[in-house]
Amino acid sequence: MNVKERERLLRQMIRIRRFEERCVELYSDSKIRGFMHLYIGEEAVAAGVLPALGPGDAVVSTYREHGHALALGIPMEAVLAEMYGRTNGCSRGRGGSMHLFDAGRRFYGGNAIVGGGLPLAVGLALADAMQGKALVTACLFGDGAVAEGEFHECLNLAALWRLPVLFCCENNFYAMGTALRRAQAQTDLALRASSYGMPAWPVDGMDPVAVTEATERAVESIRGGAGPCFLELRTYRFRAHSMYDAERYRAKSEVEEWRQRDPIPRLTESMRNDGELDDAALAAIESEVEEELAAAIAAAEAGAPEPVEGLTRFVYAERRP
Amino acid sequence: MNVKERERLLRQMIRIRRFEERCVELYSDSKIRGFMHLYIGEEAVAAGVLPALGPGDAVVSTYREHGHALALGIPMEAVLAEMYGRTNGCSRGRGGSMHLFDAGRRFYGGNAIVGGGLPLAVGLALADAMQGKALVTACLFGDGAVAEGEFHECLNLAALWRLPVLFCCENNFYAMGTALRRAQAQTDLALRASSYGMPAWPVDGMDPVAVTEATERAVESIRGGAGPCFLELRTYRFRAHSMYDAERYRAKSEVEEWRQRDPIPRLTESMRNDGELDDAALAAIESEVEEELAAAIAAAEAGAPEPVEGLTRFVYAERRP
Amino acid sequence: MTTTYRQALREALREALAKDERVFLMGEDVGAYGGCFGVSLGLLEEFGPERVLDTPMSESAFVGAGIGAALGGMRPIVEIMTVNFSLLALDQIMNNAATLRHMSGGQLGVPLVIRMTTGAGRQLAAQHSHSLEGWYAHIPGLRVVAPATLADARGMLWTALLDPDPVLLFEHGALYNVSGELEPDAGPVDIDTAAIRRPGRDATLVAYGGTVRTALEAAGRLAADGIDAEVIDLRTLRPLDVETVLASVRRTHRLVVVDEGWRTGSLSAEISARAAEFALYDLDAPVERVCTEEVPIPYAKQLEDAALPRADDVVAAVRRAVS
Amino acid sequence: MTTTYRQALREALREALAKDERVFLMGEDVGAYGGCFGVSLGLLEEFGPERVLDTPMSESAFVGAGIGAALGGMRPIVEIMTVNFSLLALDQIMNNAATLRHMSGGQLGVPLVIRMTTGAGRQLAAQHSHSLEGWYAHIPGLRVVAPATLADARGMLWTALLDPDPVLLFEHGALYNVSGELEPDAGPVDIDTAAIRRPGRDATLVAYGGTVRTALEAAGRLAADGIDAEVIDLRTLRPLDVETVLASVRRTHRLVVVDEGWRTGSLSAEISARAAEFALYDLDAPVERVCTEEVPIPYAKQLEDAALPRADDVVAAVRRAVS
Ligand SMILES: Cc1ncc(C[n+]2csc(CCOP(=O)(O)OP(=O)(O)O)c2C)c(N)n1
Ligand SMILES: Cc1ncc(C[n+]2csc(CCOP(=O)(O)OP(=O)(O)O)c2C)c(N)n1
Ligand SMILES: [Mg+2]
Ligand SMILES: [Mg+2]
Repeated sequence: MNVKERERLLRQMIRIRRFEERCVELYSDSKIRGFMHLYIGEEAVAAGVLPALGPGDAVVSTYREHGHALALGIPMEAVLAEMYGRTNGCSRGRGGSMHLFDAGRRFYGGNAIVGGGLPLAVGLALADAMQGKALVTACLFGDGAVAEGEFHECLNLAALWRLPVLFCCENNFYAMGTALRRAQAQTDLALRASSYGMPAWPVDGMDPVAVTEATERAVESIRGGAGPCFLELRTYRFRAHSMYDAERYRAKSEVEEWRQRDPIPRLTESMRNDGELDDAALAAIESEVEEELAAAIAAAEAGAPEPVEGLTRFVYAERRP
Repeated sequence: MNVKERERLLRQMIRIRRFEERCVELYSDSKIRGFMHLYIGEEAVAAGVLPALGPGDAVVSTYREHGHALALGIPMEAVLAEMYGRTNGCSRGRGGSMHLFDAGRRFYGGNAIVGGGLPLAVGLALADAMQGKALVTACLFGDGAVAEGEFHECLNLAALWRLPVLFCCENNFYAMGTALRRAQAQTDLALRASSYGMPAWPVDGMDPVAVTEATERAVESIRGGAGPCFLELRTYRFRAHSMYDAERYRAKSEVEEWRQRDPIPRLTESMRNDGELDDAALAAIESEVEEELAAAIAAAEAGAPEPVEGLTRFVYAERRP
Repeated sequence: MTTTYRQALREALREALAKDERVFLMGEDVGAYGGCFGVSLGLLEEFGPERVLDTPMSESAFVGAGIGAALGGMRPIVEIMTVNFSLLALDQIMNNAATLRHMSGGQLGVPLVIRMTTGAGRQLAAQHSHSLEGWYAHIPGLRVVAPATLADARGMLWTALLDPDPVLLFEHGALYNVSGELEPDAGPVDIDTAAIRRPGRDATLVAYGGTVRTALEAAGRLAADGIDAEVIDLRTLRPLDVETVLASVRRTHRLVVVDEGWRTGSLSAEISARAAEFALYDLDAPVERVCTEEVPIPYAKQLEDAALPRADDVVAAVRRAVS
Repeated sequence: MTTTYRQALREALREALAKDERVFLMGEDVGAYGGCFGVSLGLLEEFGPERVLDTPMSESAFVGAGIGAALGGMRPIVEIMTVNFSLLALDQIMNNAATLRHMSGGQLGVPLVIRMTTGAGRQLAAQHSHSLEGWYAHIPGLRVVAPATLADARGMLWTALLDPDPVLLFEHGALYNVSGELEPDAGPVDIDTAAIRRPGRDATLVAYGGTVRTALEAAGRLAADGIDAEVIDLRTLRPLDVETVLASVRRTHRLVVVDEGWRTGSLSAEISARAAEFALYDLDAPVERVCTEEVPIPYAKQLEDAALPRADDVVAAVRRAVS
């Protein structure tokens, strides 16, 4: 991978990280409310997967989707304004952190029912295929979703009908407080997926380069008409499941071990060693991100609240034939 | 397998076959109503599986369960009276053909939601295990159920918790009009099951001896504490899915081919060839079955209808502490 | 033209598939089998497997896939064999189909039609006899319709397909074989209003789907005794056309609601509640509800009959109301 | 003794686990995590993994397994994190838990308790803010209870566990942190009757679960203006103790129902319908319902607040009723 591409990955990961670090503060200040799930530690997945999709490809995500939304190109201010609950938010303040949407970019949420996004992805892929479009739908979900019946139904259906779905399992080894080994009889999730008759393989989800390459390979295969693929992206969340969580279910040492694999310092070091990055370049990235963030906060703060009179808008279409 | 055992298998299969043949007539006479699903062609499975269970073992079944109920030992008259909707039916006429129950024999239905019985079986096995009883719960279901999310959730849960469940998939290659290959990306169901980390193997479901042996082996393993097992019992239904069905979805020739493997003539011939059965013995079986059937019909006809005044009985327990 | 409810539904499907190439039909056994109740018989042969898709038994996945396909620009018709199995897809219907437009701040829409058979009366016992339309009528974001006549069976589908929002279409299982006359040029009908199926002065009988016939039968019998009952077919269960009901109550001053759902919490409660809110002073008698008894539907015929709302019960209720 | 709703629920769980070895607790994150809302914190440590079972995310399987375990002689307490996810287990609850006794002609029973959090008010948006107790109250074969007070949070569980039939226990998410005084010897309470939380002469306010506080707050404000509202906490949503409600209406002649469900088809409709059937002539004003607006609950605070029933709305409704 060339310098430019690696720099792009690094920039994207830093962007997501700094965004969420700031979100923590904003949450403490009660600017952001409700449930908020941080992606910190998992940035390599978003940075690798989303940009590897092509124009027009669709994305279905979960409630832990800030990183996905940003990496796909939804403006940071639209994401943050959403978390503020403002009209200029990407869901007009009606969705919040768990329900980011962008129809134009084909980002179909932001789904807070675990497993609930998979059928949507199957259907989007079906629609694209029926319309003869050579598009891929990427569906991101966690290891927890693998236990849900919908996972099974959807993998089978996609494989049976050879639909262009890229199943991206973000395996961070925990579903809330439940370790994968306490939730799955067979913890090799790629193996499980391959039993449905689709190519499936594990990927180092702490390495954005590996994620990019795996995604590119999978997307190529899918776009070629070979049917769905499954990537098990092994990663880790460094923070609590959501904002309140005593993390009684895992050892501090385990978290520490994974922190050693933090993709941001890892890529930074590697680029430095290869002479691809110096202090000035890194500082430039950080300051650009800081600027973007400041602008996003300003935009979110300036955003108008949705008027209460419009409460029942968007329940049904405003125009019917 | 010795003569006695083979004769027992033959007798059981004939008993189930003759019972259902008569049910067809009774259905035409409107004595039996609602949905009725015939087991004709699949008798080797019931004859092999049910008697191989031990005393106290539990059974969870489907709506195609006449054979299971009879093979477990629920009196034929109780089964038939149920289909007549009479008070002496095994569910007091409230269940009908699809909902046979016998709490004393631990026959927990009779479930008409495809896949809906699997969680019950997992729970029964859990209860037995928690109470330190070395019992097995056999759960019978069709190939159609394998597509349902509950299948997946339950196989995982049983394997994860190493519960004493015997999963018996009666693969008759059709779910109503949907051929297995049009429903499953991976049609080797035993392989699919083994991906959950449990022993699973295919069995010739047209051969009651093979079914018996497979069940015994599985039950032994489960009772020994090794966790669940999965049997894929490959069989075929000779008749329509339920009483009305034009069978547009399969070729007559396919049905004919499978009829060649009808377990009843097959075992009859084999026993004759081995000198284990002569015309007289066969006639004796047939006439004993005929007698049992006549008595069952008489009992069903004589059964009282449940009084309408008691309509809302059994919605809640009659006594609460 | 003499036709049946089943044929009218099939004609509607055929028209939709022919008229709009974004329309496809998907569900368990809709193709090779011809539909579990024969509604889609012949459509696979006519339109091919790209337009008529048999699915595995995966209610959640294929209903959700219908939602996804609607988001993706198609106009899917998803058949769930019966309302009983729709529970397995309820999360998708509630949390995605009904909710995506609002959650996305109006960016998305789910133009999807979900058809299912509902109701009891054929001795199918507790797990196959539910009437849960009332539950779906509780969910903001959905439209819920229940064709009770041949014309509605023929005409509601196309209107539903034109709707930018998800529409659930409930076909009562006991109606499939009902036959009658249908105009040869019968076409789309509105899905917004209730219909007065029989005008009357003495009492308002509200019904929908399978109970419209029960109400009409009762009205016929009452007429013989000089009691002139008006029969309203709700047609659309969400949003409710309450105005038609209230206007009738203001004329008749008596309200009897017939509903095949279990009494407590059935749609009949909502109808009654609306009257208690908006027409209280017009009521000259307590509202009567004729519903299904609060019991899982039993198999035995005499028990099932006793559990379901019968014309006799409706007659008795109207008599009480006018007495 | 000062305690919280959460602690009272935990104490009840602890007592049940200690008293009856057939009792066990099962659900997502009830063990190692301590319960998603901290209710079961410490119970894994106290009773061990055989009595407190963390399950995979498989709502249908583990709820159904609870039903099976109840059939098998145990007394399971199954926790579904929130009512929102219970849709995934609804088939098991409806078609097995509620139905097996009847379908089997009385041979089987399902002595199971299912606990879940319900309600909105914490900016959790459309998929995490449902109030579907009313749906469950529609199902024959179930009992449905909603503790609104510390004493009920402490006392309903044990009574529910003694019941031979499935009991669903709805905990309102906004109540967990509510603290107050609880008798040190607080114990089991009945789960059959509604309770008058505030006697009054001028109007009957019916509420349950999370809306009881709203109703009491409104009653307090009204009292300042000389309007004396009676507040009834339904406590048990199925079967309904309608007699307590009707008796009150017969005294006050006004009925206002507060319900966090979406208006159409919520439990409030049933309460209103019962009044229209059995107390019509006692009503001196149209029944008022203060419910959630018919909209998927939005995230933004001002929108969520506007969507939910507020004390202001209740005050206004009572004023209309007494004017
Ligand atoms: C169907 C359902 N059940 C339970 C929950 C509550 N819940 C929210 S996130 C979560 C854990 C999900 O874990 P995983 O899929 O691994 O995603 P992660 O949070 O690790 O990214 C749970 C149990 C839910 N949202 N949906
Ligand atoms: C959840 C659910 N969906 C649909 C049905 C309708 N239905 C009844 S039997 C059946 C086919 C089941 O096939 P399989 O599991 O292979 O059993 P078989 O009938 O072949 O014995 C279908 C679709 C149902 N009962 N339950
Ligand atoms: Mg995870
Ligand atoms: Mg089959």
